[in-house]
Amino acid sequence: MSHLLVLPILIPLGTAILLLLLRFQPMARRIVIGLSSLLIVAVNISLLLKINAEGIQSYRTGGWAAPYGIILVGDLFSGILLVLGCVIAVCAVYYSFAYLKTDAQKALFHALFFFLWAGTNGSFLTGDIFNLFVMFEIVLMSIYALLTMLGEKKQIEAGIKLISMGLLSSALFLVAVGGIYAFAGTLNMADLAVKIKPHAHHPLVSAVAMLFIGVFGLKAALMPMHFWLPDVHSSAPTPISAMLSGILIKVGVYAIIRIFCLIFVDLQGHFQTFILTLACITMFVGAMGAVAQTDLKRVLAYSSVSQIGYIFMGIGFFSVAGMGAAIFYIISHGIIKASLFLAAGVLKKMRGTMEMSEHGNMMKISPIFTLFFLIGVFSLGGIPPSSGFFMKFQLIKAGLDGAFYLPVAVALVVSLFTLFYLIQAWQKICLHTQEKAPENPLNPHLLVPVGVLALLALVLGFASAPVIDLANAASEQLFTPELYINAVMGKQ
Amino acid sequence: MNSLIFKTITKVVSPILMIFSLYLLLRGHQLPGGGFIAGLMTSAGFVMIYLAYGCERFDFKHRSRVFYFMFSGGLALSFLTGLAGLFVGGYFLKSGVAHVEMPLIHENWEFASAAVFDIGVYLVVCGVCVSLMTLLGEEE
Amino acid sequence: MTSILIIVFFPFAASLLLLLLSPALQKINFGTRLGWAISVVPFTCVALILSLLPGVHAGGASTFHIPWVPRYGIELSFLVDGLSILFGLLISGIGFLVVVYSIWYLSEKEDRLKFYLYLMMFMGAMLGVVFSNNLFGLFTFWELTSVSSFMLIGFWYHKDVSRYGATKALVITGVGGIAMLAGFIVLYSITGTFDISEILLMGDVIRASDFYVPALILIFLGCATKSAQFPFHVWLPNAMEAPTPVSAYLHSATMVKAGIFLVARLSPAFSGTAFWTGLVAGVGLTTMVVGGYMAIRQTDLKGLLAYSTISQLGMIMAMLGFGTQYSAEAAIVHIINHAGFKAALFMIVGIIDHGCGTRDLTYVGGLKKEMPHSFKIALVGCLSMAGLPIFGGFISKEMFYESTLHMPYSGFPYLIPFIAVSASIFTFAYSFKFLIWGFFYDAPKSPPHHPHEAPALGLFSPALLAIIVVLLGIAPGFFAHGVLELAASAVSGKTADLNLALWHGVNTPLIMSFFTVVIGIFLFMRLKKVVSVQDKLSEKVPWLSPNFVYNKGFLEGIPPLTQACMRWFQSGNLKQYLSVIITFVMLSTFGLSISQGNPLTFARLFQTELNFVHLLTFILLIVASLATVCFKNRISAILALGMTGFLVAFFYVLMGAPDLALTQFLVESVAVILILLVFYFLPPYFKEAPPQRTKISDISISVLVGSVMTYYMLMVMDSHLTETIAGYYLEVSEKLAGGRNVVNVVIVDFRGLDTMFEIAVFSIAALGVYGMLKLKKKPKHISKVLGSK
Amino acid sequence: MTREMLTIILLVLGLFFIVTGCLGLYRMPDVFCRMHATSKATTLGLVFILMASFVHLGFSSVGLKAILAIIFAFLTAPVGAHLISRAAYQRGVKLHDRSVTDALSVLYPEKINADQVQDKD
Amino acid sequence: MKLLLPLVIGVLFASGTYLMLQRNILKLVLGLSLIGHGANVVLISSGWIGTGQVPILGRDESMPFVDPIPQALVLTAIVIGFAALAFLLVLSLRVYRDLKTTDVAEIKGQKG
Amino acid sequence: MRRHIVLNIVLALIWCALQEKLNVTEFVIGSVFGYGIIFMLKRVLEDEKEKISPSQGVSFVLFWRVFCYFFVFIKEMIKANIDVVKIVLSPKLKMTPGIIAYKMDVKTDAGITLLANSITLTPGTLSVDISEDRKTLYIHALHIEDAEELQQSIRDSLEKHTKDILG
Amino acid sequence: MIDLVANIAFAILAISFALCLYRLLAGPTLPDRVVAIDTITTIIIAMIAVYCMKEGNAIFYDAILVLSILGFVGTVSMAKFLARGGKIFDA
Ligand code: NA
Ligand code: NA
Repeated sequence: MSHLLVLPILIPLGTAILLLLLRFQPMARRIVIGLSSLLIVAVNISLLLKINAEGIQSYRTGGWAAPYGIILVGDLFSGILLVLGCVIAVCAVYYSFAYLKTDAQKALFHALFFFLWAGTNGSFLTGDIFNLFVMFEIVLMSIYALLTMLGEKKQIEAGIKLISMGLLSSALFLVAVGGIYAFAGTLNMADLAVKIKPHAHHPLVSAVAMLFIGVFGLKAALMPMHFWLPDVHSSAPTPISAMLSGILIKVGVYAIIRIFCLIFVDLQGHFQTFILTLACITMFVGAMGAVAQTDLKRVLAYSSVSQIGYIFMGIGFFSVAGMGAAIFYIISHGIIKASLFLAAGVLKKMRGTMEMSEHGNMMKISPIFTLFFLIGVFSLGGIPPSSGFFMKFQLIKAGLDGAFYLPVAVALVVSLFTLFYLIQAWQKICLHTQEKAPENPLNPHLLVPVGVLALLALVLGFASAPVIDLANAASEQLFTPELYINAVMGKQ
Repeated sequence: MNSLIFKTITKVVSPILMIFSLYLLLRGHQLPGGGFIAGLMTSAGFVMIYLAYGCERFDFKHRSRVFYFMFSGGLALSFLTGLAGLFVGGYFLKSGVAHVEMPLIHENWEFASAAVFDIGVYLVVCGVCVSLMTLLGEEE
Repeated sequence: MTSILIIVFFPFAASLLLLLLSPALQKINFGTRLGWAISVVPFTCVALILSLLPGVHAGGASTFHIPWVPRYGIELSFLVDGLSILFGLLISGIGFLVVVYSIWYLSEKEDRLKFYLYLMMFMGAMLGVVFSNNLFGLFTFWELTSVSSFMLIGFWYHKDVSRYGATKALVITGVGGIAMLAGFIVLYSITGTFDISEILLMGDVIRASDFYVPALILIFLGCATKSAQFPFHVWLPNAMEAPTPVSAYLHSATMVKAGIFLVARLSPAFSGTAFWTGLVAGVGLTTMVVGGYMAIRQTDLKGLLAYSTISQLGMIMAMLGFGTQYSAEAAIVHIINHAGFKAALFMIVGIIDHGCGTRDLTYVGGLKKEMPHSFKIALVGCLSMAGLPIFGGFISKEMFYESTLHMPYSGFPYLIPFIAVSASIFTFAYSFKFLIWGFFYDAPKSPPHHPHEAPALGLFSPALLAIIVVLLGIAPGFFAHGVLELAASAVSGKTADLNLALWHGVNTPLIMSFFTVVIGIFLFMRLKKVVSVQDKLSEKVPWLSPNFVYNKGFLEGIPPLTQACMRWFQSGNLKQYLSVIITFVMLSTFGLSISQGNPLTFARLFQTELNFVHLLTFILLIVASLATVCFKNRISAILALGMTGFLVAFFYVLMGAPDLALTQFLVESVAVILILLVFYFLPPYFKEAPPQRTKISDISISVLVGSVMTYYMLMVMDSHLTETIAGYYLEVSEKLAGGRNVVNVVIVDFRGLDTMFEIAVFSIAALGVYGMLKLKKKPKHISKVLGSK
Repeated sequence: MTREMLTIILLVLGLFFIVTGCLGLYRMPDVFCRMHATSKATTLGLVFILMASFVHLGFSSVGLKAILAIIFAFLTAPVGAHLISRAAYQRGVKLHDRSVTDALSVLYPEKINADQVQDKD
Repeated sequence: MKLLLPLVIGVLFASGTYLMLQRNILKLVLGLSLIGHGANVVLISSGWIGTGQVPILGRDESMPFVDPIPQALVLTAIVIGFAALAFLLVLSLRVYRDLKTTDVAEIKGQKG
Repeated sequence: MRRHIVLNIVLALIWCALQEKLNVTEFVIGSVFGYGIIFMLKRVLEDEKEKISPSQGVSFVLFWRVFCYFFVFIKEMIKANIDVVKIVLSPKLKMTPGIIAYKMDVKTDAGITLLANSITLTPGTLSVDISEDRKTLYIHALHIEDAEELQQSIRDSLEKHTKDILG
Repeated sequence: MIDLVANIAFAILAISFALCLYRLLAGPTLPDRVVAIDTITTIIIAMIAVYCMKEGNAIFYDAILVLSILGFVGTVSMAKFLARGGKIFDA
């Protein structure tokens, strides 16, 4: 048993606590943040490599065996998300130093950020349904706090919406956990899978599954539970917007995939039409919303809704190819969208607004920004050879293979709109002439993470084969739940 | 001007409340109680003091840093207990029970690491509740 | 085979080099030297492509692979055959001429660096398209052409029209690209490969497949949008906002020919069915007519050439659609003809624009005297375009007529030739309009500045093209045996034997040509009148134009429509959001559950013991929670909530949960105090009188939620499946964890991780509250509570 | 047996006083009078019930906790009544019509009197 | 009286929902608290298999114990719910201060 | 200081009682906790105004006086409850309520508190407020036939004993 | 025996509860409602005590202690809120 599996939770949690204690030592905090960020990246990558080499890993917290203690489980899917999360998080942390103004803000922000990170990693690793609830809560609570800490009017407005829906969803989560515990008498997800298997078509199981879709769908901004997203993503401090769109909405997606590939395997057919319908609506409405916006961050926020629809479409195919496509989509979209949000933050710093009509001239002011932004735009638009192309390609291929023509058609139409609204936004910001000079100069420190993520999106396109293979391997693993169950329940 | 009667009663009740909360904390592993309950109980005691004497008498405003480090320290304590489990017991949060022969009184005392964890919980709950009160009370 | 890599990637490398060196280059004044340096790239490509020619002559096609995503058979692989060589030569050859022309054309103040960067990227992408042997490599380069042409068209991005044109091109070709991608995937599902050379051998399989029609339609959508076929042609005229060298390059030989290329490339696999002919030829002929009809209306010379290009592309498409060996040959011949004269004419327009400051025929006229050299070149170009003898255009037009006469699957044998002739009449008319109006007639208004001829550097490229056009007419055999035959056989799939000649004797095509010229002259004479009729028509029925659909429907229609929809849907009203969410979740929970069957049996439901205390508690709970709702006064509501909480705690007592009861009592009291603290700041409930309608909907949503939860809970209470894991905890918690209070042991030991994070959540709440209350205030104040030193 | 009898007697007494107190809460004319009922009768009732449980469960299991609870009850119930009545008076809750004197009015000449009109807060 | 419990939960959820849908932000807070109570009751009832004794060992082993797991879960849920409630309360304070309203319908934020 | 020691001992005893073990170990632990609590709440435990300590120390006399007070209190309490029962159960709620002012002799915080609480718990009276100068206690009474008589009865029974204990 | 008595006790306590509930709902003033809640707390304490007797189990006695103190704190804060127009943390 190696401790590698628990480190992605321990390090950020310990860092957060340390940052709280180092409240009055800005320099020490800076060092701690730097070191532990790098450490987390190293740990997450080596964990992914280990899982890839040795198969699914499990860890007994407190030394209690499954199903009695809380088991941490790392399979390829969670490993991939851990790595994706840490890439985005490192960029967001770096960005935040230049983005935030006072030391008081930074002290609070970074402590909360590392709590958030710990919760995110925990959500990906936990093998216990109630622990997942707790992890979700830590994620949510950190988001509430990070969203409202700067106290802008829009943030307060978004905050009240998010927290109301968040509390509602937490209650529903508890209701669902209650139902499933009453039914199967256990909380460990692998054990639940075993216990529920013979009774998969009991009405209670379907009800619980649907409640979980409601709860996780709210986190993932699946229509019609997406209402919070545009406001929250557009008003949150930019590093948090990047985290939200890049990785945090994927926590919900992850959870849905996990339960439907482990606990409710036999309900896949029962839920397929439902999920695909929601996915199509999400794709379409998100894109429509994005077309309607005049505020760049809101364009990106609606775009995230739309892209979540794509991911759910991949899930809804319930095939290895579809799930592999969805996983690759998660990776690719995470990086691209984080880059775009961070780019939007650069603009916000320059002019203090996100209204696109107030911006312009970026081609003259900073060609390099224009380029990074454009890479993001074309990647998300699905132009090859960027990774965005492969994410859409795989999805469409999986859909056509499974004979889901209608969703594929919707996806194709929507992807046109995606390209359209992104190009429009890019033009308005980079090409249009703008009389007013920016209030602040462009901060090159802010540009670094934008560029890193944009280039990563490109690299992910050029060297997509290993990542695609990894995503598909993860998908195959997901469709062989016995592996997971054995790793948890078998010899440990 | 707050009621004199209430203030006097607070002087009597709040120390009892505190010692009762410590009792609940330390026996939580065996009987109802534990970190949450005790922490909330202690904060109820502080609330009572706040209600009776306002911010000034106990000087909540200037002690807010104490409560801040109370909850961060509590978090650190729980976390370190977990880490100790990792280094000593082989798993994160692995608990251990030690039986120690106490000097002078020659009794065999049982120390559970989970109790230390619970004390961390206690500190967090208490620190957070009082911080919340202070923050809001100060607004008032 | 490394030369193919150089051919494709040399332009990209040049482009990348420019990008990387741009900070350094920006500082030095490179003048025209950059252009000359860049011209090496296309020149090298031409040379290398020519060096490949003997190999193709000798052994046919050859391929070269670089793996990319082996899982899906996606790779960069290249196919060298006649077709790709022909297009490669066009792209790099005309590319070279355009670069040379641009050295003259681009003034000092233009951003030449960026221009060449985009141009090289575009050239690389085009070469990639034509040499690709993998549908995905092709698609990649295809999309890259869209992107780089977007940059080139929007080169003068500060102009609204430039951005409009660039976006339009990108959106429309983007639509096609997406469709094409889907088409490729459908094709893959038929053939199981993305390898073009393999696909080309599987024509029978493809045509027999159920997915033949969708695959064809989807792929053809891509080709049609790229090659500006009706009704997707609308982007092309607006793309004329690009600098003239770009227009000359993109709209003569390259970008617009990409669609043609792909149709030609895939025709061995797809052609030969009635559907193919109907679709491709139908669209092509329509485009040809529409393009010609529009071209004669134009007064802007570039606009005229743009519509002419559309028309000509339609013609080529039609020829490919006919699907015969002869028509394929004709298409190939016309591709090279059109590239030649159209590039030359575009460059002339650039010279005129330069010389007069405008290119509008309202201002420009009678240039024969001031621009004698340009006039000669224009003469060659226009006559070739009009399809008059001794020029290449004549040969290919004759071949076109010939092929219309022998096309298969034609239900109306005379219809197609008739359409061909009428379209060619337009061609004749606008060619003459260009020539006569531009160089002979005087314009009604005078241009901004006095016309002057371009220097030799500017005239070099068009002149060279004009010479080629003439050579194509008088010595077609040289070209035919050099490369056209190879290309034609790649298209038709059979060995082609081109016997090109100006004079075939008096045959039907010649008679058709005769009528074309006669009616063409007549039309040209009546041009002004015809144009005024056209103007009236388009005024009366504006919606007939695809442009109208794009502008009013797409650009101006969709954003307001979506805005209106989103304002209604995403109204910002929390209440609406919550109602939608909870209603949705509850309804679908019920629906998806009940569709699995009804788990409840009434007999079992009532087999429960009656506990008096429980009954009492439940009734009180119901009353308390209803009281919370009913109170009009907030303090009373708080009191009722507190009572609910205490009753819930008492319920925990009944459930045998002392820890819970204690916690609930404590939490409830502290919560009440917190609420009161906050209430101090807030005003009492306002006098709200919700409209009856909202009240009813609120009540019905609440009742829905309540009933679904009741149903859910009935299920839960009725379906305990197995032993729970609780037994283990009860057994070991004293032995292994040293605690008798199992709940506490579970919390701090078995599920310690939960608790660890739970206290973190608790701390985060405090931090969040601190942030909300303190961070926004004056810095002085911050230092007091938790603040900095 | 005596223990059980004692328990039951104490319990009945306790219940009696609690019911009386609540009845007083129900019947009395104004908040001050109502508080008379609750502060005395209910507290005593609770004390009796606690004593009953003390007797029933024995010193070993309930021990000092029952006594502590009784002390708490005696300490807190009157303070609570005092604070509420004071609050009521300060808010301007009027005394019942039959009231003969109001010595406290000198302390609070300007009463808010809001509570009389409506149950505002 | 097991049958009545689902009804109680239904009422808790229904009244919570109704309050949540009102326009006053305080009612929103109250409604969400009620829903939270409802959820906790569902969770604790999931271990209800009849009568049992308090899960504290070492006293009387004759009767079966009630299930301790739901209790532990509810305990966690209560604490988390309390934290969230505190946060929501302060947030509503901020809403009133910054937006000068307690009417949820006026907290439009951004439309569309 | 002396009071703190007394309080510390009381807390230690309460701790022992809660632990249900009366031995040296528990007592020491209890006093350590007690000391911690007293140290923490030092400022709270201070008196409101200048220190007016109870006049006598811990002695047998005090215990006797406490006993006396307790006896009187219980007696009055039972009377009070019978009184309340009578009123509540009487069909017509016979009473003449009102608020009277009562001049106190007790000076200490503890004394005033004890008196006020006792008054609340005894027949027909309820302490509503104390004047700013801590001399007047405002009492709500159910039966005010004669205010003087009522005041005198309080002075004789409850306040005398209260004064005996807490000055 | 004690079981029966306890059930009767519960019934009687429920009646008392109902009386308090009436006062809570009917008011008419806020202090009335606060008194009602205070009394309800007392009744719940009594109910727990009776429940302890019925079950013969002192495990819930702590709840009695906690509730008696917490109920007091709640009542005080409510009273202060009413008295001072909302300021409850005011000396
Ligand atoms: Na506990
Ligand atoms: Na707790």
